Amino acid sequence: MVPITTFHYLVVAAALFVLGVIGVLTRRNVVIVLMSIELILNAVNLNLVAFSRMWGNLHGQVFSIFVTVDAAAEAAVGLGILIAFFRNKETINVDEIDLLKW
Amino acid sequence: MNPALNSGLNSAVNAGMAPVATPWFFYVLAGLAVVSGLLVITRRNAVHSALALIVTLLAVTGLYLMLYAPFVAAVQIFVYAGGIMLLFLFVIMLVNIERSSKDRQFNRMWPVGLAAACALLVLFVSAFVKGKALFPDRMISLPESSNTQQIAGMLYGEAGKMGEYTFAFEIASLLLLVAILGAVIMTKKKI
Amino acid sequence: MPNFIMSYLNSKDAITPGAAGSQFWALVYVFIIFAGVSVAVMAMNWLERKALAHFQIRLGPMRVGPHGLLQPIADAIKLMLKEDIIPAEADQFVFWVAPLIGLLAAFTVYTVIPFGPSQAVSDMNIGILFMLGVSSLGVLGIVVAGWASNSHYPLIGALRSSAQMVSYEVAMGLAVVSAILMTSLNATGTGTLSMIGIVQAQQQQGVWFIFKFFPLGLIAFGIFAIAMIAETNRAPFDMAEAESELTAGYHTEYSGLRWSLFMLAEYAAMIAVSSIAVALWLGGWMRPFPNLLNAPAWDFIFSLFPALTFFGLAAIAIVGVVRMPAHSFFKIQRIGLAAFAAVLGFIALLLLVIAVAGRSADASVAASPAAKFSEGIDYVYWFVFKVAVFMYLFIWYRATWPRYRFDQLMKIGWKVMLPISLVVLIATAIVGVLVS
Amino acid sequence: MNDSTHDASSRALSNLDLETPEKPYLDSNELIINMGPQHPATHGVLRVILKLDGEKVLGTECVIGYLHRGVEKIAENRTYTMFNPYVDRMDYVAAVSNGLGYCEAVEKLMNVEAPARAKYIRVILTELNRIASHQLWLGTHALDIGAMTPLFYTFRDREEILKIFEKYCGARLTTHAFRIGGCQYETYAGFEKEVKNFLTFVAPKIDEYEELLTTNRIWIARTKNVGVISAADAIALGVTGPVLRASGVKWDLRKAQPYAAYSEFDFDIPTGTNGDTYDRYLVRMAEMRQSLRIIEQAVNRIPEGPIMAKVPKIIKPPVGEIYHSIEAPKGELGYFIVSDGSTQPYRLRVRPPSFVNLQALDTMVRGLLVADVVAVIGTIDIVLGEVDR
Repeated sequence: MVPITTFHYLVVAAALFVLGVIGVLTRRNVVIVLMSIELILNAVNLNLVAFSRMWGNLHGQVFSIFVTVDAAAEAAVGLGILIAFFRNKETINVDEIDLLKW
Repeated sequence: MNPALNSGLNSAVNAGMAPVATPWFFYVLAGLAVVSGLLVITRRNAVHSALALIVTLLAVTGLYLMLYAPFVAAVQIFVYAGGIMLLFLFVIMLVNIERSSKDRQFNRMWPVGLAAACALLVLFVSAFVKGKALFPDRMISLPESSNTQQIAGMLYGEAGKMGEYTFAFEIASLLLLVAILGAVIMTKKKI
Repeated sequence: MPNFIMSYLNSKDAITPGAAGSQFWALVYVFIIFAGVSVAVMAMNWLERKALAHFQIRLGPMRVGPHGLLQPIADAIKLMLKEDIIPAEADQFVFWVAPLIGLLAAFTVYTVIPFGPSQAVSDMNIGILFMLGVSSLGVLGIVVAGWASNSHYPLIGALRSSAQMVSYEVAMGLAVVSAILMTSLNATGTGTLSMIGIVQAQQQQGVWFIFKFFPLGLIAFGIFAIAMIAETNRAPFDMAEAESELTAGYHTEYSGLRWSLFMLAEYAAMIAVSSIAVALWLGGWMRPFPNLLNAPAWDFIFSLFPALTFFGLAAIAIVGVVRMPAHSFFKIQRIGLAAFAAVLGFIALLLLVIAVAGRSADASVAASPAAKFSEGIDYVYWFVFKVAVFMYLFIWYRATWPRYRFDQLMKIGWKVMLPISLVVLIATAIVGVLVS
Repeated sequence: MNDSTHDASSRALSNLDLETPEKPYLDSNELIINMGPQHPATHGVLRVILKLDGEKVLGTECVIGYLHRGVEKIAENRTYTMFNPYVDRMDYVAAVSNGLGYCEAVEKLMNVEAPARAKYIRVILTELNRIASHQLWLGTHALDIGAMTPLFYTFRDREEILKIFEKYCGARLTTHAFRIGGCQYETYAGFEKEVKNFLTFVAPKIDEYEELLTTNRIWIARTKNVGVISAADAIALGVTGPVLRASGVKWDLRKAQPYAAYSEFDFDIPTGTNGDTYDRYLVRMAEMRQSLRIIEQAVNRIPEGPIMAKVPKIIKPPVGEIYHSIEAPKGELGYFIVSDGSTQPYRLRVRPPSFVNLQALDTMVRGLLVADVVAVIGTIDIVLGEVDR
């Protein structure tokens, strides 16, 4: 069996990244769009950790922690906006969210 | 690296950890991650998507453990699976998904989006094919048992010195604070 | 004997199978723990019903087996045979998977619980983070169950419990951090997140962390002890399944086996969080005064405790046999209880023999398998004993206190527990710096 | 969530007054949930439709009638004597009080007065029944708030009262203890002694309940300032009994319009100040102690003599109407009887305290949380048999 190298991890990360991008670009449901963004961030994290392993230092892992922080902040604000929007327009479809001001 | 920490246990760790990280684990976890990632973006029901995303996150956590990054794995479980996903589920319950799951699921420009994503995929593939030689096939064994201490050293500083990322870390805490305030202001009915 | 069995047994250092890379023994430990926890949950079920009944001047289960000893088994069989109802409007798949999430989360935690220095499946470098993280996954099961039932009461229960768990996790985490800070008060100045390492740090510093920096350790422990009740949805914080308000909360629509899985998960989670408290503050597997009374004689005396406990239980069972009414109706029950007493007595004798064989003053015995085994039994005994005290407290709380209201619960979590735990954390850090 | 299942209740909701001080910001956050008729905390088959914003109660609508048996209509088809046992089935936890009210109303209509000894026996049994009723209330109310244990303590002690009832008249719950004109049965041998024993037995037990609850932080947090009703509101809604007295109104029919032998006894009327759930709890606890005082005096002074007045075999009250009310454990229990001179009442109307007090539920719970609704239903102390009749 082929030993697992950094390349394998990069392929998995690329697949997750593309799936996330597809989700962001095609889905209407905001919640799922936000989840797709989490998918993208996870792919990035996986890359960072794999590179950290490859170079034998921990900068990649530290960076992935920062990305996680960012993901948490993004999820909190994104879902907050979503709830505020849902209250006003009763919809969670992105293509109906087309007014800058309510 | 702290020599005191390597006493006794460490040799056993390095000797014994290797057989656990077999290729089979990798393929199972990677397959799980990709399949459930696919489910995330295709399910009608947002709760199903969220559950699939949790599976993806846990699979990626397994990959982290295989990469000898236990602290990142713990953060992943703690923050992502326990915190952020709970938030998602909470919000899904608050908003009425009954209607939106009966709606059209993909927007009108989905062919364009799909094409763009495919272009991205092609880009990735070509980069990987062309640049495979650039990635050294090495996997440097990181000391797992002191992983947390080293990360802490980089984030908080060690032995009186500021760490490399201390300032960035403080900024990150500010970001979180702003995010908390933003979320509260956004969702509160009356402030 | 195959090598993969013996290599771990013959290893010189006391390490966990996970750390030794011995999959076989890791699997054995997993099975032992799984069986042990399942039995413990059954015993806890019986004990809770009995103790609660005696608090409330009732007798509790008395019919199935002597003093209702077989009641949990009867209940389990009944629940398994019951019709499995999934409401028509429920989300079938999610409804099906929800109890499993809770159960998996509750049982995964046990991989890092340190029953002894080598009596754990694995000594994870991030043990305590792993435990807190995985046990926080359990709430997903509750939330998803409440949503999938497609009914109002379960939904409210799910929302309540998710908000409650998220709030109390913060205070709980901060209390845990202050205990972890205490582990770093050694020569090297580095702490540890490993569960075994935390207990060993208490051993090295010669004090349980509950008494460290009095009263800081005590306050942190108190916060954890309160937060863990909220985390496991037990009275007086049983908002999520408040019977009189939400009929049964998140598991209103569940029945039969699925419902029993929820119960199993709840009790397993109770044991798990109690284990965290024991490992972090109460010295884990250590017997009382391991540093003060460290003469071999004391070692021997303390190693008799497991046997004495079982003798005590057997004596109680014998009292039960004697006091049973002399009617022919009770004949079978009496025989059963006598047999139970005999089994307990036999276990006690076995433990006594092991203790005597393993702890003799003879130096040649010290490295023998008997000594190792005897030590292991001691470690597990003291750990389980401490956890059992917590289990009893859980029952006691339930019998004594009314239920908090949801907003009061949140107020306590955010406005009382969080500031106190922050202050304790900072104070612990300051005192720790001053001391070292 | 799927709201289509609640279309059935929309009719009931149409008269639900939703003009709340704070207009809800988001309609989709409003939840309409159905509490009961099968719910552990509604004390029977009460159905409360709650309109919630999150967990906050915006309005309630009580739906009653699940236990309706047409007691008042039955009365029109039974003779006065035959109807007597039926009243026990209204407030079945305080059956003796129901019987007392009915018998006294008919006696008043007939211008008959029960003999002194009968009156004393009536007082003793009624007050015992008041304690039993309050004990049952305390146990279930505490259970609603989450304290399991008091329920069993109160049931243990209530058992002693039921034993006395059983010995006296053969029944424990629906006693049918009194007859029109007095009492059917003479007290059994040792009655006084047993009642006195009970008094010494139960006084420390009441302290025991208080020990568990009165100073309990959680109990106070759950009951203080919950379900507040002002004296004016209470009077306007016709609320009576401990609920009214907890709001600070000193109104007790035993003092205000003494019936039976109550004018001869010395006792206080405990009142509250805030009109919240905690005050109602304290008032009822104090009432139990006052009942003990009354029973003690009655047992010590119980006169000798006949227990039945001269009442014709066939009761035919003169044409006329009468309203007579007594202080039942839950409040004013009134009987309005119209007689056309025949052996059956022309019309009989019961004023049940639970039914009237239940009206105050909506006033009490607006703006509180779901958990408080449970506490308030408990504190009003309703018995659905009486609400629905």
